[in-house]
Amino acid sequence: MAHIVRPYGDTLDDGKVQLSFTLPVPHGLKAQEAARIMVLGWGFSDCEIVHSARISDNFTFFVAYAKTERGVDYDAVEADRNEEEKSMSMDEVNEFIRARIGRKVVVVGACTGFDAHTVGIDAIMNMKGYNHHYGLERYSMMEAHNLGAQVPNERLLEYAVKVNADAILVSQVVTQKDTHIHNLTNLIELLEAEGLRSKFICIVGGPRISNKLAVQLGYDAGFGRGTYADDVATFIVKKLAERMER
Amino acid sequence: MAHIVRPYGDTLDDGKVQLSFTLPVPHGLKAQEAARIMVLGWGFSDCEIVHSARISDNFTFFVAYAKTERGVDYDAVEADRNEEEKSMSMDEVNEFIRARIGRKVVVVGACTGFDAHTVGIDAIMNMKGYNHHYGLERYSMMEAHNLGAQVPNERLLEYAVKVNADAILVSQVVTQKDTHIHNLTNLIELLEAEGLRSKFICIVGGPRISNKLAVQLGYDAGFGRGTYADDVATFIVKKLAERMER
Amino acid sequence: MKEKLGLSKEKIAEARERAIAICAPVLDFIHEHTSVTVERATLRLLGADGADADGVPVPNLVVDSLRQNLSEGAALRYANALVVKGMTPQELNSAITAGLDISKIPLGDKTAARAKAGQLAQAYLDRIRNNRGHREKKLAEFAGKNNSPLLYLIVATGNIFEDVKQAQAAVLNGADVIAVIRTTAQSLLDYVPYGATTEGFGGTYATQENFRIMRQALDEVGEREKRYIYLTNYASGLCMPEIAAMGALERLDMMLNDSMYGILFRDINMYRTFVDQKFSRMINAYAGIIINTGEDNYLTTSDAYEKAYTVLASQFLNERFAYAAGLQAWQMGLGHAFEMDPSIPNGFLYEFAQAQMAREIFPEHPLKYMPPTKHMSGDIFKGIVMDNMFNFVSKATGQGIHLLGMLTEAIHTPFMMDRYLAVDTARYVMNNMASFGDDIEFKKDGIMVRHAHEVLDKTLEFLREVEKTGLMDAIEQGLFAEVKRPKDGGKGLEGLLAKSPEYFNPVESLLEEELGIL
Amino acid sequence: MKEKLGLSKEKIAEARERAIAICAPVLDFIHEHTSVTVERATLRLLGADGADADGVPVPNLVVDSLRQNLSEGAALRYANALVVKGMTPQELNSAITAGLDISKIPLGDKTAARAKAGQLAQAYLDRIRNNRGHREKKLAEFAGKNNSPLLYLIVATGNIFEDVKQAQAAVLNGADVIAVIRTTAQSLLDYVPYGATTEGFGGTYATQENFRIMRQALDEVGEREKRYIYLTNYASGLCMPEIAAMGALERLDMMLNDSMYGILFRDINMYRTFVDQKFSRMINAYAGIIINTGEDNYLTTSDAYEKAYTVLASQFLNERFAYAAGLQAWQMGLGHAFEMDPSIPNGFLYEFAQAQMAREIFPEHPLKYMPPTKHMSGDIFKGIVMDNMFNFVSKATGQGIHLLGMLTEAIHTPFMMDRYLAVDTARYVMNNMASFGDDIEFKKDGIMVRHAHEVLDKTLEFLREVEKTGLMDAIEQGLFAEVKRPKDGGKGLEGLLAKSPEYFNPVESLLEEELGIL
Ligand code: B12
Ligand code: B12
Ligand SMILES: Cc1ncc(COP(=O)(O)O)c(C=O)c1O
Ligand SMILES: Cc1ncc(COP(=O)(O)O)c(C=O)c1O
Repeated sequence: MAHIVRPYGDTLDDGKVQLSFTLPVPHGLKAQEAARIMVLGWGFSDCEIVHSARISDNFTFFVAYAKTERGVDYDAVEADRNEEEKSMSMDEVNEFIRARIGRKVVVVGACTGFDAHTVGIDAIMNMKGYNHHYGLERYSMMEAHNLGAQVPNERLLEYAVKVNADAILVSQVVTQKDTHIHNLTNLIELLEAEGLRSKFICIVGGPRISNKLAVQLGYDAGFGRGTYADDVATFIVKKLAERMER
Repeated sequence: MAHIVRPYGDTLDDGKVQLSFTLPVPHGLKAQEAARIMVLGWGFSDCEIVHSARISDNFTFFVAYAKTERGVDYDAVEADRNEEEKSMSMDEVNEFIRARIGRKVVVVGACTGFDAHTVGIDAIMNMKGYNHHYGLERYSMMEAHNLGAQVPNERLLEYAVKVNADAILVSQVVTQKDTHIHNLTNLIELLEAEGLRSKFICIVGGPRISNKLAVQLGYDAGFGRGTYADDVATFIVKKLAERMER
Repeated sequence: MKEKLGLSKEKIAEARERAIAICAPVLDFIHEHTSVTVERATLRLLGADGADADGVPVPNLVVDSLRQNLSEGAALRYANALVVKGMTPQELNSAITAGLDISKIPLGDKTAARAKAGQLAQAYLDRIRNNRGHREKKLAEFAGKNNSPLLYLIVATGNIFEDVKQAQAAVLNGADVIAVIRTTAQSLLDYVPYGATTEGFGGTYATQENFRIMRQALDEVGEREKRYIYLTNYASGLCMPEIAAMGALERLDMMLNDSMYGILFRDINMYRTFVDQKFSRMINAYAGIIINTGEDNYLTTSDAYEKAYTVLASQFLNERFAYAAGLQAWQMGLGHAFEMDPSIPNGFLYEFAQAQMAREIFPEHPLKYMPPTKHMSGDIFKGIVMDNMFNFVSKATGQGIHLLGMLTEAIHTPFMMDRYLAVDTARYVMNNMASFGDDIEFKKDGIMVRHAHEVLDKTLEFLREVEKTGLMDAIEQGLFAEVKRPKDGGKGLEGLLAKSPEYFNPVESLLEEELGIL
Repeated sequence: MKEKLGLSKEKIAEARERAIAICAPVLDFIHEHTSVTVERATLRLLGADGADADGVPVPNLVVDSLRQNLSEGAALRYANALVVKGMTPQELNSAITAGLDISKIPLGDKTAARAKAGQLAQAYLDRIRNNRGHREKKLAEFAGKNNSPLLYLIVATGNIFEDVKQAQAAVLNGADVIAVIRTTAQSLLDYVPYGATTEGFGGTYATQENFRIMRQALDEVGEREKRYIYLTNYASGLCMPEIAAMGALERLDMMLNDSMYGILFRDINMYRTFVDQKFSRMINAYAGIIINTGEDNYLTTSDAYEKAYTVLASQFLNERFAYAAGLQAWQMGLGHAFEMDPSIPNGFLYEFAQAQMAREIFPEHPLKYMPPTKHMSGDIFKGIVMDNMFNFVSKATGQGIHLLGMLTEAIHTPFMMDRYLAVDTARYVMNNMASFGDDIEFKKDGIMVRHAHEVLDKTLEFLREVEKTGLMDAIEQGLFAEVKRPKDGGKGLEGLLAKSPEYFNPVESLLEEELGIL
């Protein structure tokens, strides 16, 4: 039984959606009509251009409200990650490691390539953590190495081998022109070239990263906005236990 | 030669569009994925749900950015009204009437049905006008009767016949549940039933009114946001001159 | 809140004296008159309820049939019917909807009928007192949990069941007050529709059943959120007292209830409105309901800078009429609004000054502050920024009831997400600059101080003129809101009656006694 | 702007003394050193330009080949080549790109070479002086047309030709300043790319040709709008002096140019950075360019409430280093930022107090105020409201250079419509509350006053500690920005050289003379 959901304005299934965009055309009634046709072209059954403004001689900004008949079968939607499984707390993770792995888990993290945004990886790794969630450095059963920003993939890999890491954590924040995709792909290629891919749990995080994307690029998992150390730690230790027990 | 235009973010044809909407589903990763699928369903080739928030147990709000390949052939777009024709000023309108019509032009206006929004029709008709554009009452060659708000169609018609009006101006602001459509249609039906439709120039205005809609409903013209008395006056006198000279 | 404007206490006192003088003759007139809706409201507080097959409510059926004797009050005849027929109100209501004309029932023992009426009225007033007690208990239980100012959100789907969803979501987001906007033009109906309704335009019918449904929904979600949620509806219009009665019975907490709104903005006859507002306000006073007045409406048609004084003048009059109906200062949500043209240089300073002025002149009154509406456009991004400036001023000047602006004000009645964004951003700002008002002083003779002084001066001048002219003549001459309303014009005059010497109204008497007013 | 905070003049004066003491030993060190990029900048101001087939710029080719004798300065050898070969700089540059190694050219008449170099330098400085004159003329012609504060907008498409479109649109909307953001990590390149570029990440390469293209575009649209448009780029990094030189030649008006940014935020060696910043700032001083310092960066990684004092301390140091390089107060766009966590109660008051404090302590400095970035989220509606609060504070405290926040800060580099909305809403608010700052006073001992006093006290304490420790050791120990930078660590140390007794640099000498510094 399909459970179709549609956008909601103030009545079930009214299909109301707000849009805004710019067209490279001069401001005026013709521009407004073009914008309206544009919106109808996306399959909206109704569209009001409620605002238009001249940005420059040849660019016009629009705000539109429109109505859609289209829906999504909510039952068929697969979440990017299963949320039912709550992440373990720091203490629970430590306990889990003691019970199931029996030694410290080693993780190496870095913000790679030319990316200099350390705040994200620090939020996951640093002692002090983020939003009242301690970082991995504070986990008594983990050994966490944070290499900081602008780390070349080669150096990260070398370091991971040196400390015999269980997991590699990569942060990527800058996504303009898909620079993160190239950089992330390159790391996996390096690992595979050296026959080391299966040795590490590979994880990537960043505000524009989804689990889907990560898996697609050959990582074990991806974490986006609002991630805490607990989430990553839980993933790592469960995965590790699973591998060890196999 | 088609001149295809597409939404513009920061590069020609990058197709970037902002959307926001609510889905009747609980907040979480599954909701985000449903929203993403929803957006892709409209034919966007790419979509990032950049924000989601719990509105209540069963409603989630989303902000998305997406990319479209679709475009509009700008050359084929027909503006709602021809903008090239600049409206005449008050003095020019008076002059035009003197030269081409030779008597005062009589207009009757009202905000009809249950609609009580007089500000719009007042902006067009009152002496003092709106945004430094005088209203029709100030036009020396016009005789303007403003009947105010919540005027039944029957009374408006009766009055227009009584003063031998050239034009009937209707204002409609409330559009919820298409109440304006019913009300506007009803006026035309009344006019037609009495065989009076061709006697008057019929004009409708309001923030959600377009010329297209007005013509579709059987009016001579429709005026939306940002209309001034000049625009309506110009339309009326030209139309009238045209009819008289035929 | 320390005073910042250095307004003259003498001028403020004089304005209040002018208001007393202006209202006095009108109050005399009110005292001698009743109206069809005052009588219907009275009947409702004796138990008249229900509607016939055509949807005509029992109170209307009764009052229509009693049209000849109405100047004596409807209560006696209704009670007489109960006594003579030995029926309960429920039984009598059914009989009436089935066609019984109680004017045909001979008048029996007047004393018995009066006693019966008094008894019934007392029972209903007790129910209202209990509602008030319940509210006070809950407010004490959840003390400190509401926002300050109270965040007030409207729902307006037209369908009470959709309204409930919208309202509950709003409360989860942080709303303190839910107002169910009324359908277009209900104020012009001379009856109150009956039962749950699902079809309104731009709002939902105010019916007693709709009140009940929403009350229950808000209690539920308030319990969950541990916050008392104020329910609001609109009394103003041709049925002002009846809606007040219904609201009191269903424990509404606020009621739109202005002394002149109907006259000026709905073209309702002025005699009728003055009479109706008094009775409705007495009910609200007794019910512990906070009234909201409609001064904001002045600014939707007039310029907010130039006509600022009309708002203040109206606040003084509304205050005076409210005191005369037994309301306490804490029940007077006097209205004003942030409606200055956004393109005015320093418009923000004038708004700030006006809001501060209202606060200082009416220090114990909750003050209902309305958001930008007139100058909102389809530019939702600029709109939310304008709303932000409004939120800022409201918090900084310590307003009591804060009607949240919607970024889509110029487009449609609020979507659920519009409301969410409104609460979310307001809560951010009001927390982020919570103490700002207390942390600053106004420059002596600065722009804000001078503006407030000027508005007060103009108000005083205006009130003097109105006093000289007389309030009703002033309205007739168009001194208020730039509209002229002839005394004998407007809707509903036919429903006005002079009370006869035998006029009997147990509800009125009990209320006068309880409220200590004459 | 009347003072509102009652800050102690003595404490402020002491802070400046501490800054002088802290910077003195560093300035001594600087005096005795040069670097590869200082030499390359010097060469550029003698005419060295162009790049070889691999894209290596002529100044780099020259400096690399002179590596052995570089402590004597590169100018002599470049001039020597011109004299010996009898070539124009253009001819010599072509020869060099074709493979000529000028270190191989025997040293001829030293006096002639020195004279030649002096002459060339003078011609370039004249060109820079002309640029300055042109700017001053245009500013006088269009006086009163810019916004106050100056509205500063970034473009960052990566493609200079797209940047031009974005920039021109921004100007039409109301921008006064256009900053072309640099591509990721250009600051770590030890050369400046050559020519027009169309491929950057998160920004566009800073090249002289790109400067020229944008300058022309802005002059064009400025002429049309009758407003002088300030062009801004980034000097900081391994090529700070060269970019300053290029900017001076192409009439840039502002330059990101911090004394410690490279050390702390890009891990560039500290000796190198200190030497480079001085020379680059001398060029900016002479060119009449306003520098922007980077204190805002402290707050992207540290908490804006707790670490407010690090911003003020850095402002004092930046000011001191700037004076030492010949900059005037009006050229010092000292940085700070609105980066408080939006969920902090009264966070707005702390921001207001800090902005006011900066204004009062640096009254003649234009002050560059940065918008919320760290706490922006994908909620663009809340984002635009946060930006609004920032715009409010900036106007109310009289900041000089206002970097407009983008509602999409957390999502992507600005779209054209994001920029439009930013300007549009800022102009609304800044007009609507234009005089607010002047119209209020701060409560004595209120939250804002106390906060500013506290920040000043902590700053003083901190500066005392840094003085005791020594600036370089303090950096090494992580006292700034919570990062530790070893003296001999970081990038670019290999490009640092002690000047030999024969050191010759006509540009430096002329600048020192013109600026009246040693
Ligand atoms: C602070 C900041 C900076 C600081 C960085 C300081 C530092 N040491 O990190 C400075 C000023 C240096 C900077 C510079 C630049 N920045 Co910046 N910056 C930001 C800003 C304001 C905040 C980022 C941040 O700290 N977020 C807070 C952290 C906690 O969130 P997070 O990174 O998302 O991390 C969380 C999750 O994503 C996840 N996560 C992240 N990493 C990882 C890793 C793992 C393994 C896991 C499990 C999870 C995880 O967990 C974290 C906690 O929940 C953003 C805008 C914004 N508001 O987001 C722009 C932003 C990221 N920057 C941007 C740009 C373009 C730049 C520059 C390239 C600009 C330029 N041309 O100079 C430079 C270059 C830097 C470089 N070489 O990379 C753009 C990126 C656009 C894009 N999508 O490509 C943004 C979005 C701003 C914008 N709108 O233009 N920036
Ligand atoms: C002021 C106002 C009121 C005032 C009206 C006072 C008055 N005397 O007019 C009051 C407070 C009474 C009011 C009441 C209501 N309002 Co009202 N109101 C507004 C408000 C804030 C401004 C409207 C306005 O004055 N605009 C200024 C004028 C100049 O613009 P305009 O009308 O568009 O007119 C221009 C053009 O459209 C055109 N034009 C208009 N008419 C004509 C006619 C002709 C012939 C021509 C040529 C041109 C023309 O020219 C004009 C000048 O350029 C809008 C929100 C907004 N910001 O737009 C809501 C709004 C219109 N109201 C709304 C609603 C729902 C109501 C109520 C129904 C609410 C309720 N349930 O009680 C009531 C009922 C009123 C009724 N019975 O109709 C909704 C309508 C939603 C919809 N699309 O259906 C709006 C959009 C608010 C909202 N978001 O909910 N309102
Ligand atoms: C005091 C008051 N009463 C009633 C209303 C609305 O009532 P109606 O539109 O049903 O007349 C308003 C509208 O804003 C008001 O201010
Ligand atoms: C002073 C200063 N210089 C330079 C930059 C940026 O330079 P880059 O990212 O190229 O190192 C910044 C960034 O904000 C800055 O504040």
